[in-house]
Amino acid sequence: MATMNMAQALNSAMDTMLARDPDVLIFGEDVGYFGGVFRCTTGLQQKHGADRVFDTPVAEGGILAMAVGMGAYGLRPVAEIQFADYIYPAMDQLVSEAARLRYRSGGEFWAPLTVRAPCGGGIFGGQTHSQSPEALFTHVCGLKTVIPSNPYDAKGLLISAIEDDDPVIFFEPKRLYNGPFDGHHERPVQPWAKHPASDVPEGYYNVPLGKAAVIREGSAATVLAYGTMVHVALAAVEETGIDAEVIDLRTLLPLDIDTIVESVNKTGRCVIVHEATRTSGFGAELCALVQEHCFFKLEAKIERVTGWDTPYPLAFEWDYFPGPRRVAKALQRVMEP
Amino acid sequence: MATMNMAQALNSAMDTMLARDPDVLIFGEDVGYFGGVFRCTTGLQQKHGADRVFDTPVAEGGILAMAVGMGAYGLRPVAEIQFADYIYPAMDQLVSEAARLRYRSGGEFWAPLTVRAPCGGGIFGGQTHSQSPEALFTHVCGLKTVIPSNPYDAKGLLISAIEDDDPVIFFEPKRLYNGPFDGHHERPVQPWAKHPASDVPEGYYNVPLGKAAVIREGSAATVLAYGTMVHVALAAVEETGIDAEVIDLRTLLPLDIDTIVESVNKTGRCVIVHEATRTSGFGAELCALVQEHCFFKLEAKIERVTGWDTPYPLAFEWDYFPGPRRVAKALQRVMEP
Amino acid sequence: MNAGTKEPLLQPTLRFHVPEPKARPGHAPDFSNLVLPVAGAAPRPPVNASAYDTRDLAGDLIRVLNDDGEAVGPWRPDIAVDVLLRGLRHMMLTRVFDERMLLSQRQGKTSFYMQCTGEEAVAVGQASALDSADMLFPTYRQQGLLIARDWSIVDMMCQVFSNSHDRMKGRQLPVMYSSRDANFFSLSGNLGTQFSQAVGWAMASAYKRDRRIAVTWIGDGATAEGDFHYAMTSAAVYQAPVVLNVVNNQWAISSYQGIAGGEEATFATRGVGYGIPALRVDGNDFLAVHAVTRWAAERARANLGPTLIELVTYRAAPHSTSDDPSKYRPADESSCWPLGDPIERLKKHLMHIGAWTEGEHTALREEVAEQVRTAAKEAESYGTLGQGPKHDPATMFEDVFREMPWHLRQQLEELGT
Amino acid sequence: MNAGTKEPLLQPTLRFHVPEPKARPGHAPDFSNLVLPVAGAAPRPPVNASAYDTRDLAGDLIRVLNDDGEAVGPWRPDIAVDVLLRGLRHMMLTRVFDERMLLSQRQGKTSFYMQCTGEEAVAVGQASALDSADMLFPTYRQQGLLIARDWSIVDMMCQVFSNSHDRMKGRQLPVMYSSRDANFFSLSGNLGTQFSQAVGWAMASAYKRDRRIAVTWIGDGATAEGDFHYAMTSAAVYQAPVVLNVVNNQWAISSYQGIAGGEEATFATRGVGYGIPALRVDGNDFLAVHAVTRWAAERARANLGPTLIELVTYRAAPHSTSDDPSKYRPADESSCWPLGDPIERLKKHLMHIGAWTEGEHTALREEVAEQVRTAAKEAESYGTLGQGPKHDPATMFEDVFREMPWHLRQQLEELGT
Ligand SMILES: Cc1ncc(C[n+]2csc(CCOP(=O)(O)OP(=O)(O)O)c2C)c(N)n1
Ligand SMILES: Cc1ncc(C[n+]2csc(CCOP(=O)(O)OP(=O)(O)O)c2C)c(N)n1
Ligand SMILES: [Mg+2]
Ligand SMILES: [Mg+2]
Repeated sequence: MATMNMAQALNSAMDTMLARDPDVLIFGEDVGYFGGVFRCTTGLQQKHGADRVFDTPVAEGGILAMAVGMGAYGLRPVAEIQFADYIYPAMDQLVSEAARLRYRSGGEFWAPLTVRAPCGGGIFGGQTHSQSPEALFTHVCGLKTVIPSNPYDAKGLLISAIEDDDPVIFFEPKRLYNGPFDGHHERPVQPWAKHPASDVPEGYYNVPLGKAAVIREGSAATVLAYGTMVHVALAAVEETGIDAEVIDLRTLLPLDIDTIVESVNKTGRCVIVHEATRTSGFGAELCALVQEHCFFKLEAKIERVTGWDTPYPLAFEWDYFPGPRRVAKALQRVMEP
Repeated sequence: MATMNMAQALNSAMDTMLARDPDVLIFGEDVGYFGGVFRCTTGLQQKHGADRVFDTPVAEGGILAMAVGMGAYGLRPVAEIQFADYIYPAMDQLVSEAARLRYRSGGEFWAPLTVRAPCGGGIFGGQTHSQSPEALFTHVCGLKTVIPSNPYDAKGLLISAIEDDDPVIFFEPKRLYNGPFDGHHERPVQPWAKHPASDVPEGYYNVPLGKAAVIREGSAATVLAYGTMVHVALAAVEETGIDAEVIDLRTLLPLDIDTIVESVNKTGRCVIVHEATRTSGFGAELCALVQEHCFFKLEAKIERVTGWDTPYPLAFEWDYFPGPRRVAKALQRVMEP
Repeated sequence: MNAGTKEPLLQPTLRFHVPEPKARPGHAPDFSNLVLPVAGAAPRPPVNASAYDTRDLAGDLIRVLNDDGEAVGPWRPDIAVDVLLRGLRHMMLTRVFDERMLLSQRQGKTSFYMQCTGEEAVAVGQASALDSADMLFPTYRQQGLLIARDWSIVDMMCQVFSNSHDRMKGRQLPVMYSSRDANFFSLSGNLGTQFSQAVGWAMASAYKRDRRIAVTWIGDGATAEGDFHYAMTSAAVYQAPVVLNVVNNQWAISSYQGIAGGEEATFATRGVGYGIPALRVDGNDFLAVHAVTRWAAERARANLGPTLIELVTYRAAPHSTSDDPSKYRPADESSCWPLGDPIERLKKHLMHIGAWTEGEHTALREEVAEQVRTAAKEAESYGTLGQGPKHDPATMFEDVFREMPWHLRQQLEELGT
Repeated sequence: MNAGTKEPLLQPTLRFHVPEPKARPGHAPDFSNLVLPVAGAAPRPPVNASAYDTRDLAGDLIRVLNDDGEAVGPWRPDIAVDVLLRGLRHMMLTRVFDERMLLSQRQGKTSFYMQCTGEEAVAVGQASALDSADMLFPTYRQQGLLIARDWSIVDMMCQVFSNSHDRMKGRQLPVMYSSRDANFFSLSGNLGTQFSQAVGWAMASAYKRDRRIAVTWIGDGATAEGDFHYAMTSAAVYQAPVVLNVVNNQWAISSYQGIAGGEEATFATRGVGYGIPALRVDGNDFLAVHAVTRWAAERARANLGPTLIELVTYRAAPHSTSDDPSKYRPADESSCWPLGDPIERLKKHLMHIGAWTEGEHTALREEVAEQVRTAAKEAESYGTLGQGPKHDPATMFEDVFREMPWHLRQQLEELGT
């Protein structure tokens, strides 16, 4: 066991997999000698060699095309997209290729790639360093989408993603790299070291894809969240004193529907939280599924607390960010009789 | 007035706008001399000249980049993407550029482009000539998304889209180009000529964006549909004998929420139909909105009838297509007491 | 107006240019833009040539067969007669296969088909210069690769018919083959994507200290896609063992190659721009195609890096069964194509060297026709799109993921009801 | 294993190559790969030259200023002294502006900043050769364009501070300027997109029989994006009146230009591959930069089509305030850059021709420093990101669409509560 922040835990996951499986390669813009703009790949090139961890041209489409080709050969490529906001040039290789290869070839070829990309706001990154585009990928059949909320899960989920034979989009909430941010930007930054999930085994382990975690048990309402919003939700629950159950989805697709349904059937109330823009966000799908599965148990309308349907505005980051105050209000609304 | 099928109505819209506004240019793969693979631009180059209607390199990203640049100059570019399935290489220009230009420049520049793309299945096009990716664009703030269901609306909406100062993604259900297909693929093809919406004015008119149409009034349930599914929904309503209200959304974003809420508040039951894959499809957003706005009026869970979460399989097109039988079942389910 | 300040200047007003082919329907075909050097004239640099060394070749046209069917010049390959005879057979088989599938489409046995008529020397000639273990990342117009690798044409037909024996389980558009056993990568409907993937595969092969190179194809039209650029950049940067082929068949559906930028510089010249050695070859000259491909494959195998090859040919058939080229090009353009028919040209060469006779040719034609007839009969017995056995619709939910998640299992159940 | 049949052959096993810069931290800087021809040596073709005519120039380096500060050779521009003096002032102003904004970032007045130190001759020199009505599609490292167009530096600072006078209403990352009045297109955070858009703008200008050309910039790293390829293809096909500039400042964050393919062929050579005339120029030589830009602009204005220019320079500062280059390149690499400092070189030339003195230079430095100080004071009075007035957060909902739709009005209300 070691104490790791999320960037270190991700580094450790890649280090572990590089050592364990010679078919794992890691590449992306600035990930080689330098170790990545968020330092997640620090030291890996030096340790494992430049043919296993290397820089790529600044061409996200080219990076993922390379990954698909390598995957078809039989390797397990792990590609970094420097910011989730820069994944769009690679959209065709993801949607038309990685996601479809196994299907269209009748199972002959597949693309077991992992795409890591920092997502989310809270670092004054402005509209092109703050996006959370996860919903787009959940609409593309054939892709798995994962978003961890803490160092332990981050390492375990990333190892599962690398070992998975399907393409996995792995979003890393960049505001969580260094600490469990709960949305109280005005308060001093908390380091991961004080959080139990920073206890991370140094070697191999995994956290399975497709399994949510009940982070806080409760009976009054259910909060569905992932990534940074898990911590925001916990803060809101604390502050309202409402005995809500907080579920960290961890994997958006395939979704752990059972855990969700069980909880909402118990509480009868549901708040969905994400940082992404609201319209057609993943919260819409969650809302649809909850009402499909729990219709007769629902005692209040399902609330969505999300980023606004605007780009992420630099100077108004904290007006945009769906912080604990907004989550708390939604919790209070669903509790209204 | 003339009788037009949908391809002719779209052609007429472009012809009208080319004649009316010298700033309208039309381009895309094969749209020039040849007139487009679905013949929607037939004769336009010959009539308006090769500097107004022209072929482009096979590069969807390049096409939309060109359109953004032209839009910034002050033109009204109308770009064709040959199939909606091929829009992904242009994703970055749409999401990061067209959708964001007005916002990021504080209103100094904007991209008043219209992107036409045939969508949907039913022509044995297989997985790369059948997709309905509209939900992706509804998640991107700054884009408008339109899908017509008949010749009259197609022309009027396309004219509105071209005149609109925001970027509009205009999806054309290709199965509707020649006739009002209701999903009964085993029956003889109906031409538009027999349908009242094939009466199309030859000159200028418009159908406003953001306004749905109540295609059939009813009191028992509400069916929300767009594009081809409007006709499928009507067939299902006919066949079940359930007195459902059928709403043709026409514009997905901005959505005509008032028409939807009024109807569901009246009927208390709602079925949402689309051809796109289900998970995180636009039906999810509709479902979320309906439950947010009509929670206490809902008497049954909202049903979604959609394409399956798989690629569109060539030989099993009719097993994939959400036809009248499936819509009828959903209608019957929501009517269960 | 949505534009900046406008200050009139003294320069002429600006114009842009929309390229137009020299002939449209109703005009006489005109290929005067195509410069045809005599066969044998192009020099052959050593395989360790630099991109700079090839810059003239990239604008030129490497030809081996002269008008008499004689193989001449430094690119004349050292090639066994039976390789040529196999090539002839495979080209003829490819053409007859195409004809039969076209007929099947007209008969409703499939919904769609794409021929490669007139371009057979590209796939068949290139395959003849590669190892069977080399991995191919083709477009939909290189069915000749499978045929040249003696892949079962029954299997190919089953794919075209989407029948019960279709290994793609009825999912894919006809002609979108995949054959792992033939080292033929799954075809995509999205243009260009395979070009950049091939570089990744080649890098993987190199990483594993393997000996298999990757070979990929793209159409003149699709070179405009980003993937072309990604492939060129990454192949150059990582010096990947890959052969990159542009099949310039003059047309991209209704757009002639000028719309892809082919009139400003040859497609081969693009390669030089990235520092990739590049050759431009008469794509209807089996011997020249074989020779340049062997040169490029040797380079790749010797860790000398990628090569770009432009194969100049002509799409004699419609783009697909959905297309009618008489709408956009002279009806007789195909018959005026200056580089002729690859099958006729190889036949002439073989007769010139005394290895072939008219009689043998007629017999071979009958033989491949019979082979195709028999295969079609068998394939049809497994069903066609129009009728007969198919896979179970339930298979539609398989292979989306390696294991079926709950939501697909649920949808599979919904389908059942 | 997810791969095809494997047949071991006799060839050597394959390898791929990962380019590495010649020096990393702890090593002595090494620019021996940069071939430096003497100033004045490169020929100057007529403006109607073809791409083919420029193929040697694309690999060469056009230089005008020699080591003595003398302007020599055929590219020596016919340029008035006051244009040079303006250029000097603008470069110095740009540098001081950068220094001040860097300081402001350290003081928490903004969250982020990007300098163009060492590259000032690119933006300022090019602007000096363009008409003010020409439309610019720059990257984030051409702030010198706004300064050379005498755009208000107070306005620029307001953007950097995201304050109440920021015309981008606090929405954009600092340095992502937009100025319609200066014909300076809104900067994007996504690399490369402006390059292809510029071609569309140029086509629009041509369509309207306007006289304004478009000019665009991209970094060496970003040339790998698809948009570079789209721009090159469409500029060549439509012969658009556009000047396409690659700023090769040797680095893309931590990746040196070899990772973008700069070691296999110069970036200018890419242009020749598309049939676009291309020039490679000493980007720290104000006169050479002015001369090639004027050549390219003349071509565009005369409807002779696009030009690609590679400007060879060096990113002397960190990539941005978030970057620490000592982690990936020798700390003293910048001071060893063989093409020197563009400001010093122009100063030397002006002194060489007797148009400038050390005293005047010192006075000018003080003058621009004062100008920046005064501007900063004014800008800060309108607020900074750290404190003071800002736009109303409610403005966040404006300009997503031209008119605010119901769902944004509703969200605006939600924000209010
Ligand atoms: C990304 C994408 N865009 C557009 C298409 C539609 N399309 C199919 S084939 C074709 C023309 C391709 O021409 P070319 O690359 O020259 O190949 P050829 O058909 O001549 O062999 C087009 C535009 C597509 N399949 N994929
Ligand atoms: C599409 C996209 N991918 C990645 C990035 C992250 N990024 C910002 S600047 C940069 C390096 C660009 O280098 P270069 O083009 O050489 O320009 P320079 O910074 O040297 O001026 C990268 C990778 C981005 N902004 N956009
Ligand atoms: Mg072609
Ligand atoms: Mg750079």
